Amino acid sequence: MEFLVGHYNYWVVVFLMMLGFYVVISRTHMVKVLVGLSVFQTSVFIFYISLGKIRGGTAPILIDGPAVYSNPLTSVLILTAIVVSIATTALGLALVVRINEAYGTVDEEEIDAIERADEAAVLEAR
Amino acid sequence: MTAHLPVLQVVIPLMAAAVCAALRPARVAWAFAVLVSWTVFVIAVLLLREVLAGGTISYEIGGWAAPWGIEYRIDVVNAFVLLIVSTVGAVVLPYAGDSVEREIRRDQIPLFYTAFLLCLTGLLGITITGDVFNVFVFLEISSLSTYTLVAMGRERGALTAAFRYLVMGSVGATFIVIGIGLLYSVTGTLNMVDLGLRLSELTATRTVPVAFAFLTVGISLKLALFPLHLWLPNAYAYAPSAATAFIAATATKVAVYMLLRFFFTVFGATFSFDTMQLGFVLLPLALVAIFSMSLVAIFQVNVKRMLAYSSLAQIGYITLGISIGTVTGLTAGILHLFNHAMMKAALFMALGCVIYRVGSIRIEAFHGLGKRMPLTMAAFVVAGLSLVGVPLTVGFISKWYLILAVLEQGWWPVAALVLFTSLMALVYIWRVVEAAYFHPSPTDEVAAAVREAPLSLLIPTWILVVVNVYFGVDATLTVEVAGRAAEALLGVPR
Amino acid sequence: MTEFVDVALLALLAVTGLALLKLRNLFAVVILSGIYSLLSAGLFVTMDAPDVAFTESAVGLGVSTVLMLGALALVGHEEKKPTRPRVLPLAVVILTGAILLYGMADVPPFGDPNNPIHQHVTPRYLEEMPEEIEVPNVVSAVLASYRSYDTMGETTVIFAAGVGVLLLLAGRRRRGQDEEEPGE
Amino acid sequence: MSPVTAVVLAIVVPLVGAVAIGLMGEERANLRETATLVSAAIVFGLVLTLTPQIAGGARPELVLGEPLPGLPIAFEVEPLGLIFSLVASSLWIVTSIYSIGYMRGHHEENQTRFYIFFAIAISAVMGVAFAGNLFTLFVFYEVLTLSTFPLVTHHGTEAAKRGGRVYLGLLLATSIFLFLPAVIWTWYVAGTLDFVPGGILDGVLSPAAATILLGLFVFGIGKAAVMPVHRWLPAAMVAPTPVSALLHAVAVVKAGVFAILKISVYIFGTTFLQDVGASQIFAYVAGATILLASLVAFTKDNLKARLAYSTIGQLSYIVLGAMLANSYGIVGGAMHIVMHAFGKITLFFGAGAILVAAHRTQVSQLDGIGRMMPVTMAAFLIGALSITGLPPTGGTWSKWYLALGTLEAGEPILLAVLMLSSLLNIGYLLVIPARAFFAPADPELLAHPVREAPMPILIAMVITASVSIGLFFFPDPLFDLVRMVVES
Repeated sequence: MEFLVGHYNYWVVVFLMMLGFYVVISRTHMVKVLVGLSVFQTSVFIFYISLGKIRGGTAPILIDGPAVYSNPLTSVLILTAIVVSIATTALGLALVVRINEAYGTVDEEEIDAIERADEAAVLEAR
Repeated sequence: MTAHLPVLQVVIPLMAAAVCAALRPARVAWAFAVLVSWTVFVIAVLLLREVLAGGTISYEIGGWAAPWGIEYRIDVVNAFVLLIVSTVGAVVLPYAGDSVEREIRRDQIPLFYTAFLLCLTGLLGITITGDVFNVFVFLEISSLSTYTLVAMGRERGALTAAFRYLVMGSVGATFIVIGIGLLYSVTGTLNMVDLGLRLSELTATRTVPVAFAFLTVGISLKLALFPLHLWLPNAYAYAPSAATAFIAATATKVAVYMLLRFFFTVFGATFSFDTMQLGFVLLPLALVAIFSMSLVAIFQVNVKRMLAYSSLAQIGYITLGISIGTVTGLTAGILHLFNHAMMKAALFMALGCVIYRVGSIRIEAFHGLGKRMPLTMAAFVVAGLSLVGVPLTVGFISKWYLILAVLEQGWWPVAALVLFTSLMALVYIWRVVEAAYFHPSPTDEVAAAVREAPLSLLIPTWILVVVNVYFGVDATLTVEVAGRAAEALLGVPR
Repeated sequence: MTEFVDVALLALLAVTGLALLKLRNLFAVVILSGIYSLLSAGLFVTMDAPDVAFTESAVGLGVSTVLMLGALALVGHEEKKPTRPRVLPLAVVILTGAILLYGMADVPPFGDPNNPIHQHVTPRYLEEMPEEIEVPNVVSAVLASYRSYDTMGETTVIFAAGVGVLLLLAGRRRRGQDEEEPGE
Repeated sequence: MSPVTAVVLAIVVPLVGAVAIGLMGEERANLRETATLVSAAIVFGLVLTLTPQIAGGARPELVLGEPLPGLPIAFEVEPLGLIFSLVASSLWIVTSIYSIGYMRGHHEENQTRFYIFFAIAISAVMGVAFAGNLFTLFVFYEVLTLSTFPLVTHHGTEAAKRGGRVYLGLLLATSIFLFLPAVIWTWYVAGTLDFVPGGILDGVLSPAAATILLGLFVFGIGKAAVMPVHRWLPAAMVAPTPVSALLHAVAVVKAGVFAILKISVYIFGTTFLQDVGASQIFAYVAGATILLASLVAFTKDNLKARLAYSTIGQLSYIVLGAMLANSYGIVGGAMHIVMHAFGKITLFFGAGAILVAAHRTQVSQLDGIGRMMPVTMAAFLIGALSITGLPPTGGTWSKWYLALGTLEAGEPILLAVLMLSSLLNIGYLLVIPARAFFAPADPELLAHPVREAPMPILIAMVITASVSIGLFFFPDPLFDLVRMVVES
């Protein structure tokens, strides 16, 4: 019981991560894939921050007098990671917009079909 | 000044990237990027010399002592990889000048070079750092700029290739972050050496093997190790010529380096090979990659994609060397990092010359090029022979060590497979040679106008061709460095 | 109390995630992902990471949602029913999740002050920070000092993404105006 | 000049010659051909200066570089290599003279490229001949394969492409797949690849392993054309005739059998081979190749194809000599390198002369042609006699020693093979000049009489035919050199 409770955060975090991961690898709409990626990454952030928490601690902002501070380093790392995540999303969305212009769709299956048709046409022309 | 070389190695291209974005016209941005790449190359040479003479360099960024601050730690292994990356950069950027003007719209060129320099920065940053989270940050710098470079290809396929690469790359990076988090949770540190120390003291925990698995899978995605390779062929095939030459020769090499660093420095050879039985996992994957990718390469009609599949097979060779886990095996793997970088960059640059003049790299586009572009095709042939592993080229040296390492284990069938796949390489290189030398050129006016590529493209290509031959005739330097790197990783005293 | 909020927020996150997986109207999906960010920001607050919570809500809820909605406006917002079989992705995810659960079991228990990460490296930040740097917020202080190099890298990541977006989208605007090909 | 300098120059001069040829180009054809001849003469002169010193016991050594730690590119001249280099360099001169007549008479394209790669191939041959260790030999062996490839595919036609594909594919495949592992294995067990009299493998390999390793060498050295790795040789017949002469008499095939001889003597050591009996099975493989190749030769009406199969059989004589692993066998094999070289090149020159002068390629078209081309056919006769092993030609001696070798090894079956093969040789080779002189001329030939080929071609043929005869009367210098190999 102690074990289950003591790891509650981690169990849920694994579920959340896998949820995001599943969206990434199973969906075909590119925006949805990016949403999945962002869910996946956000869940990893939760994992890190969970690691840093100390029961009964406070945020690592120094105050006078005795206090237990939660881990500042995980926050530092995740601040960086959040920014990286949004940068990836932004670039991904820019690509999606361009892909939509080039193919008229952002569905991976439809794009696959178009590319196969292109390739077949080239081979035909030989 | 020399004391700060480690940080300059990364900060110079980083700052230069920002400057480059503001430079106009395109030629100025290019000249500036070339200058930067040469500076970076010189620094890498100086660092390697220093490491070879004086041993490992530790540099504390901002003066904050490790493991509290971020440490740059350079031993023979990453000094060698730094040299590989910067050499390729220093040769490909001069080449890029004319090639990029043909393939990228003029007003976008300064930003293209910015992305190029950022990619260089990221790769160097991953290689040089001694902090696992810093690896992730620089990994993302290199990845995001690589996605951009790939997306700049002329065909629309470049966009989807870049998107798929972005998704797979981000999944890989996230796996790496999970792995780092797990390691951090049980050790409390991010410094590689500190991690190695603390992990070795740790009693059995299930977290470490899982962290190991996540890091391995995450890096293998970046490495395009079979079966995680699906993003690579299109990314290489659609990227602009100069970008392909650079990325193909460096990105996967740096990923291999990450793998080595985690396996040997962080987890330790004993854990990686005895506890995790890494050899048993990597070996079959490497063998399947070598064989199946060589086979697929034979049937490609797009020569660039053919070489991309060939790269996947070559990654298999490198992983094979690593999976053996002996000094000879690692030497073979590390040696092939350098050798493969040189031959693949040369090959892709030769293809870039063909694109420059002919505009296509389908196999039919090569008809008659043996006569029309003799120097380009000669470069392709020599680098191709190196890929096959013909004596007096670097490819032969790699193969020699790889087979020696395999034979030390008594793995005859593996040696046979390595040799057999060399012949498969001969077949796919041969298809191009046959198209270039035995098919008459098409008779239309467009084909008649095809001339030899300009010297600005030929000279850098031939520099690499000469490197392929030079280090094939006298490999003492590369073998020595690779051997020392292998020993450093395995902790064998010299 | 905190424990209760923690459990509740995590449960809500799981529900949001599932809804987001199921829905095929992508506007709704994007809104849900914003909610997901908001919930996780709440969680960060309960776990003593206000800086992260602030950034997550600004970036995850704000910037990201705006960008996604903008993109959706351009590319259409209805997800097709996929024809691809999902057995392989599901198998991959279950396997990965199982491995991860296995590893999580030995992650030091949640909130225990004796965990290695609270014993090594960070104590120095907390103890010596007042002397070394005079900023009460240890997170900002570490960001700006010990790990300032990561912060510089992070800025560079943004720059790299910016360069990429500019190259991709600036090219789009011009291409509409003239079909000039490069290098002619 | 010190012997070491001569060794280096013998390898470098052809390369310099290649550059000079390239600089002259198609526009200055006379100067270009002069460059070829001058280089050839210099190389032959250099090898000649080495001869008395090697015969006197000197073994000049030299290390050029070290591609792999412990594996230098090194040269050491010993009698076997000297013999090979003498053959190659002297025949380069003759082939060059012949080529001038042939290429011009046949109006070939890309003559400059032809001469360039020819010179590079000769350089590689010198490297093979003087190789001081197995690694060096392997490297130059591969260079030879690659540099002769453009020669084989000289015409660039569909047929040339097909032939070239087989040529390169088979030679590279065998060398990468069998020869290279054999080299690495040797290095792995012996720790060295140096050529040492008496061999380096004694005591480090079990009999079974030695047999497998020897097999890797015998079949891996595809240039020796032991069946079933002989297919490249007929395929290479698409090349211009001087190339066939180079491939079949001088450079490529001889590099193969030379390597096998060298490996038996200096890597395995004849004593070791005899002790473990590793080579017996390959002696039989060689014997089988001799007979099969002769039988196939019978069926070929195309003159060059028939000569090609003849070559396959003759090469296996040398392989057989090496595999007998006794002194008679080695002497016979080494001498046959020389005898076959001069005999076979004469035959190819003859084939080329007929092609240039009469535009005929089939054996059945040659009835009566001897009366119109008497010099050509006389030379052809002498070449055929030497290949068959009949007096007054040099081939007599080498076959004699090979026969002695089979007796010493106690292999009467192989002796019978040699005898039978000689009979077959008469049947498919000697019959050609016989019919050319005595059979009634075919009507078409009478309608369009032909004359002798151009003078350079005739000169070349007369020289090689004379040498074949000379070797019958004066075999001693050669014999003395060869004996040093087995006595060392």
